[in-house]
Amino acid sequence: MDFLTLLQVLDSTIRLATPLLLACLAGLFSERAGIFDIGLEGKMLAAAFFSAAIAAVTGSVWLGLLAGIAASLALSAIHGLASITFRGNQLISGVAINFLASGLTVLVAQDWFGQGGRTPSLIGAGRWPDITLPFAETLRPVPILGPIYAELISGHSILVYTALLMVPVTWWVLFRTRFGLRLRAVGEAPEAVDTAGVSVIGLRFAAVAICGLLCGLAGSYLATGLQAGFVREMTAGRGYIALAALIFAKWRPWHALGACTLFGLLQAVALRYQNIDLGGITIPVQVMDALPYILTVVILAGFVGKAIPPRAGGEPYVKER
Amino acid sequence: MDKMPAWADAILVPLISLLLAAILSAGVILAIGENPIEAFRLMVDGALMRSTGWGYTLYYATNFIFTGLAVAVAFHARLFNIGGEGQATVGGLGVALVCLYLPWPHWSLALVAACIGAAAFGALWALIPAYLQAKRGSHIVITTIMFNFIAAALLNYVLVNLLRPAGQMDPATEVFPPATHLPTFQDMFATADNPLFRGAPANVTFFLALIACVAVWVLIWRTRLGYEIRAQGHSESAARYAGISPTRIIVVAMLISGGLAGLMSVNTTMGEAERLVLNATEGAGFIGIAVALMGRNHPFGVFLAAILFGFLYQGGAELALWTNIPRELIVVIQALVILFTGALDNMVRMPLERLFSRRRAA
Amino acid sequence: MTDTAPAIELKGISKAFGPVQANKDISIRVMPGTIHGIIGENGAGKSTLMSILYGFYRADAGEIFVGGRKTEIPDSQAAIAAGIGMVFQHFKLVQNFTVLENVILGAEDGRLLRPSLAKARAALKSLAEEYELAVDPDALVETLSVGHQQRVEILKALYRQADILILDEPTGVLTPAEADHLFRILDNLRAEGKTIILITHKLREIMEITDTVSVMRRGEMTATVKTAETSPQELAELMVGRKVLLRVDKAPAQVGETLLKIENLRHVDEKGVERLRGISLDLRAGEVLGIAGVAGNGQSELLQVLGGCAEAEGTVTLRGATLPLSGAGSDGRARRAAGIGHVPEDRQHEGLIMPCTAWENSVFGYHRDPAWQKGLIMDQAAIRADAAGKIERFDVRPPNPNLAAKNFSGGNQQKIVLAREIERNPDVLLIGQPTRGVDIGAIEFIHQEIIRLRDQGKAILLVSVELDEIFALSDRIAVMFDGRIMGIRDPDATDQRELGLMMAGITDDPKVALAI
Amino acid sequence: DPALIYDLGGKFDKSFNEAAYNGAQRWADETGGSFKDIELQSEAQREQALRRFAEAGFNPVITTGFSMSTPIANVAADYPDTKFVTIDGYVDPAEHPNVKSILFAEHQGSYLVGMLAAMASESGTISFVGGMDIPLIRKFACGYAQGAKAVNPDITIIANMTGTTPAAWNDPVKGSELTKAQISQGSDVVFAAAGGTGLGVLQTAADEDILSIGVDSNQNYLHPGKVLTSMLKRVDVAVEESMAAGADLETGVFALDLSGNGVGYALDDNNADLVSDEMETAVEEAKASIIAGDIDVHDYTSDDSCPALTF
Ligand SMILES: Nc1ncnc2c1ncn2[C@@H]1O[C@H](COP(=O)(O)OP(=O)(O)OP(=O)(O)O)[C@@H](O)[C@H]1O
Ligand SMILES: Nc1ncnc2c1ncn2[C@@H]1O[C@H](COP(=O)(O)OP(=O)(O)OP(=O)(O)O)[C@@H](O)[C@H]1O
Ligand SMILES: [Mg+2]
Ligand SMILES: [Mg+2]
Repeated sequence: MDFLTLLQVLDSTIRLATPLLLACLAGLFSERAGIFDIGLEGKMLAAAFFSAAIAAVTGSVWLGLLAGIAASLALSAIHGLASITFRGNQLISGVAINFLASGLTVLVAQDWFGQGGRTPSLIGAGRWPDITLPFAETLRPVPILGPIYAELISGHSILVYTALLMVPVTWWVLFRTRFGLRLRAVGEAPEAVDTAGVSVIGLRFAAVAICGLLCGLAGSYLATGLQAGFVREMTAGRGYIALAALIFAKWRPWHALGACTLFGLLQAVALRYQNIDLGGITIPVQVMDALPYILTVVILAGFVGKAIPPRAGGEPYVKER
Repeated sequence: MDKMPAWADAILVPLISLLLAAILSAGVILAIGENPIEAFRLMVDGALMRSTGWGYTLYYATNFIFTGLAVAVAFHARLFNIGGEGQATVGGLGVALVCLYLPWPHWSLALVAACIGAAAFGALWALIPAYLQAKRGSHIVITTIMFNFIAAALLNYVLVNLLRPAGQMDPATEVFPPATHLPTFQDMFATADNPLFRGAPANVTFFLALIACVAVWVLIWRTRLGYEIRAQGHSESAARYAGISPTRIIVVAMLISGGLAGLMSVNTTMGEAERLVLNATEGAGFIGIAVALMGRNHPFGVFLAAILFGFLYQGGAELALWTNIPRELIVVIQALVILFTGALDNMVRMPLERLFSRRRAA
Repeated sequence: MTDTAPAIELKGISKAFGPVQANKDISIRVMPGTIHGIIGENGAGKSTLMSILYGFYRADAGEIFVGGRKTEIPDSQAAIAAGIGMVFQHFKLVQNFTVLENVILGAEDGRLLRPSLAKARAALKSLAEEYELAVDPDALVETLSVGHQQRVEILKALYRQADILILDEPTGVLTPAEADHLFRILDNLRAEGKTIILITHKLREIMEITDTVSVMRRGEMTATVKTAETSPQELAELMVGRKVLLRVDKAPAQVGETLLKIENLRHVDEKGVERLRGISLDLRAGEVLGIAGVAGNGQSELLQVLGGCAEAEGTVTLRGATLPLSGAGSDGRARRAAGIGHVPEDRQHEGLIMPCTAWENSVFGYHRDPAWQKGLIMDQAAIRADAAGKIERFDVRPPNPNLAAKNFSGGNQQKIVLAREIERNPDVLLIGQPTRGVDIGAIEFIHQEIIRLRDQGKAILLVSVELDEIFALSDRIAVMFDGRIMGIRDPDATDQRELGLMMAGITDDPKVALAI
Repeated sequence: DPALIYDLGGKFDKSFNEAAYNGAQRWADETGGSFKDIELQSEAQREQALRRFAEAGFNPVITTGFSMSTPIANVAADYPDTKFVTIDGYVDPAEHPNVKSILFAEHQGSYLVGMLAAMASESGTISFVGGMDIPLIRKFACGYAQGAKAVNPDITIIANMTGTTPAAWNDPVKGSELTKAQISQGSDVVFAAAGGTGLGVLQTAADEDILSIGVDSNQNYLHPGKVLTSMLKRVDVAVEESMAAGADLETGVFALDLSGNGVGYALDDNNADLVSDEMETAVEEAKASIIAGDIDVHDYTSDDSCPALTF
């Protein structure tokens, strides 16, 4: 593999990892606060649709982003209502949200645009432009570092940089602020938070809302950054992969960056190298397709070991039995 | 002890939840400019008022019973098996191999062998995640999700490269020999002047599903193994105290779970398609999660929930057939049913409990 | 009578959990600068009452006055603002946070952690000096002993400047030395004018430190008396509503052959810490061998290893036959088959499956016995009949085998476990903390059962952190410290002071002292 | 009235099923007739929809997608008075006289667009993005490669499939990444035969300023000036004609190829500047040769092999 190919694979990795990273950090906030969320997929999907739909109608990607976040927040509110207020089963609520998003997006899309659950293709200001970082062209001739800067680091949409920035921000919020301390505590021992005079419900709703916000960014990136419009089921299981990455990262922000990058890399490699020929034996495309999943299992079994989730995760906080 | 009578919890709560889901669904139908009452009438008419409708409803229900039971059994051991989809997919491979490569004199023998094949392949597909969970602590939720993707790739490879008859376009096997065709409800119940269940895919596998319900009930609540599975599910430290090996229970429970999921493919592959097609499971593995959770992991609850989802599937198909309502409406209705009966049930239960305790106090 | 307002006054407090009426129309006054004791049977409603005062639960009816002023306490925030602090029976700590983080949680200054942590560090230092409450502020709570965790809870309350401190069964998990230390702290606090409410099951403590004492029974407040004007006997009767024996009647032991021989037992736990460092003990028929020690010195692991819940190295023989300590045949099932019964320390997480019925729990561990099988399925009728018998003999209340284990009170849960293990008639019975959190009435019964078993010639290994209990039941007492046996004493030839020193790792025996 | 059953991809896929819908709509507009249609949502529904329509008296019942052939074979005998049409599917006419099978020579159409791609390419590398890896899609790829090599024997052809599950028809993100990867390997013309995934391919090609080729329907309008051409598969014509024939439909197996304009390539205002006269002449010559039988375009599905391309 020559240097340029490597750069392109890594470039592709960044693009593929971004929605994963945003969703993974979304899940991180929620699960750190003790609310399991397998509805990441649904929230991303809803956000993808509404951001594309509103961007298509208004021609503004920013309005689209707001709409996407609003849609994702609405689903978060349902999840919060079910799992925090009414102490329902968080897994079921997540499953329901995935179904809801999968059905509603197409239903609404069909009702609004009549294009078979698709939005019209976005043009111009309806999409996130790629940002060229300063001096990208000037520096390009510099050997090694030049192309890395110009090709790999520069030239992504603002959401990519936002996602990357969210990693230290998440770390800082969780480990350096009062809110973060309380949020982590409520995922470990809600009764400790409660007896310390802090509202468990308020904290958990805040966490779920942040989760909605980040899923909104992820969806918006999918439909209006990576793509120029929405198609049905366009998240294609990324919510689940993000969940896998979250466990892989053991619920830590920097590890999440690593895990999502790894998954992005595996996908990028699988995309580029199909049917590898190994001295006469061709590896069938199906193997390459399944490779990210196989490797996930291998990595989990071989290197990660037991991942211990936040102790109060998945359990509603009940004072009176 | 309890805050309200058991019957209210078991019947009233789900009924009111369903009603709420129905009301919201009606709102959605109104919002897309259709008539909800007419839609509901069409669904009931198509799914429940004709024998053929029942034939479809029960066909779908059969799938959901198997995948629901699969999730439920694993759940009793506190294992969340999201891999029903993959296990059923691979189970289908077992059915196909049995039906295609062994000569069968009669369908009943073929059925027994196909069940063994399906269950064995499904169990095998669950074995690796189970082993990794037991021995390496790899999170079973992730590994089973990954195995769903891997199963799809595997089936694709096998169908495209190995089992597809030369020249056939469809990535599917050839049609199974006639001796393996299972009797459908039509074969069983239709008479010359009363063509019951005409063309419907419901077949003997439905009765297998009923047997599976009873078997799972006996297993969980009547056998030693079930007792140990429940003990392990409730408290691993208690299980260790009693000399129950966690590894053994995890592996055995997942094998049973995977086997049950695999059995679903007998219905779709041998009973309906009579050949192995690419996406025979069609998300039934995921519906199984909802079915199990709604059915409170009890075989009877799973049975009822499976019938409900079968009705939704078939009613939705009829709806799409005769109206302009997109098929996704059914997905939305399913979502609302899952949400209200499974996750928001306390929203209904809490006021009811207050009502009952006030009545008792009075 | 002075005219100072009571620090706390509760009027007509009632609280129901579903059909369970935990508190019925309770009124109580606590004067400032005093220690007020509350006693009562399990489930009498003591914790509930205090949780209401602390804003954890909301009362169905009633009023709260703090310092003479009527105060609404809808949540813990309000209680803290009113100057109330509480140390719960089950600690409310975040296990994987540091001490410092736990202390500031909810009482941070400002949005950023750094200044809060610095301030708390300084405050903890001065509190530690003032009240002898030293804890490493950077230690993770999960690495602390129970006694230290309790200190963290007290520090939390003091850091929030509580004037009124509620302690719910604080000594249940402490060694005598730790309890003494705690009482010194409480004394200091009282001297400073703080008000303390102390819930305990131990009459000795009530007599030792409180100024007044209230007795609760079945959700009602039955009496409030001045400690100086009452006696343990009177309090016990007020609690249970009948006369109780406060000491165990037992004949001298008829000791027989050695049944269980333990040699050089070693065990390393999951975290790689060596928990047992070469234990050797002989257990003889017809005796109770008590193991005394501060919680966390290997007693739990000793029980776990002998009961087949954990693997170890060394030799253990039962009547001369070697028991495998790892691999096949080293699990709980094999131990039971060999004739070793085991009443685990933690009945809720080990001894019982809480959501399952009493009859199902009555064969737990023995569920593979042929007697309970009918072909491929379990013989429910036989098990139920057997369970009903056990429930009757052990006076489990309510006597309903179909009730889930979680619906029995703690004492009755313990009886279910004891009935199961004792009725099997094992040669050797391992018993851990048989009366932890159990009230006086049930303790009496449980102690009688243990002695009855001993008198039948069985060998009993008793682990308890209650020195009183060890003294009352044991024929020999072994003291454990840091995974070793510090020495074995005759209960009649030793006293609490000597044992307390040994439990702290201090010994005159040069051989042992060298090994440490 | 006639009835139309779309395959799982759905009515508005901007290519295959949508072409069927357009044909039906055109027939309805021209004749004032009406038709019934349904989008399938599950495998078991295939037979159900066929039976329900047949029982309700719809005739003919037209289906799209090869997956319908087996269900039609199962039900056809039960409704001898109903005519069934399977587009892309094959049902033995000897066994089922009331079934019409319509097959397309996709390899021939692909051959022509392959020629155009090779002529338009400046880099000497062109590419193909398929949807799910099934023989039908390989048939497209194989014809495309053969056509390209006919123009430039040294041309490099990169062929990628999006996936192995049905989700591969609807993953534009992956389509986009595949395209980017192909571009970085030098490709400057990409042919997408991938359903909804293809939209991502066309979009990315337009964004990255290379040429793309649409499929099934005329997709030139999606990115005017950026889509070189579209490989047409006249499903619309097949549906329209079947509907027009009504109950008198002629049954049997029909192969629609270049000669009957069953397949072809799209030329309109949107791509007029992209296809030069020489290119058009060359393609038209090849078309004539294929029709005349002088050029034999290899059909992948005939023997599951492709001389021009390895997968
Ligand atoms: N969480 C609960 N849910 C339902 N019922 C309960 C619950 N806790 C206790 N009970 C019931 O309330 C009764 C009273 O419980 P309580 O704890 O007061 O028992 P008790 O009489 O004090 O027994 P003991 O002295 O053995 O602790 C119990 O017998 C039990 O059946
Ligand atoms: N959160 C709860 N939900 C339901 N019932 C409860 C709850 N907490 C306590 N109870 C019930 O209320 C009654 C009083 O319990 P409480 O914990 O106040 O007793 P206690 O006097 O502190 O007993 P112990 O000595 O065992 O600590 C018991 O019957 C108990 O089972
Ligand atoms: Mg109690
Ligand atoms: Mg208490």
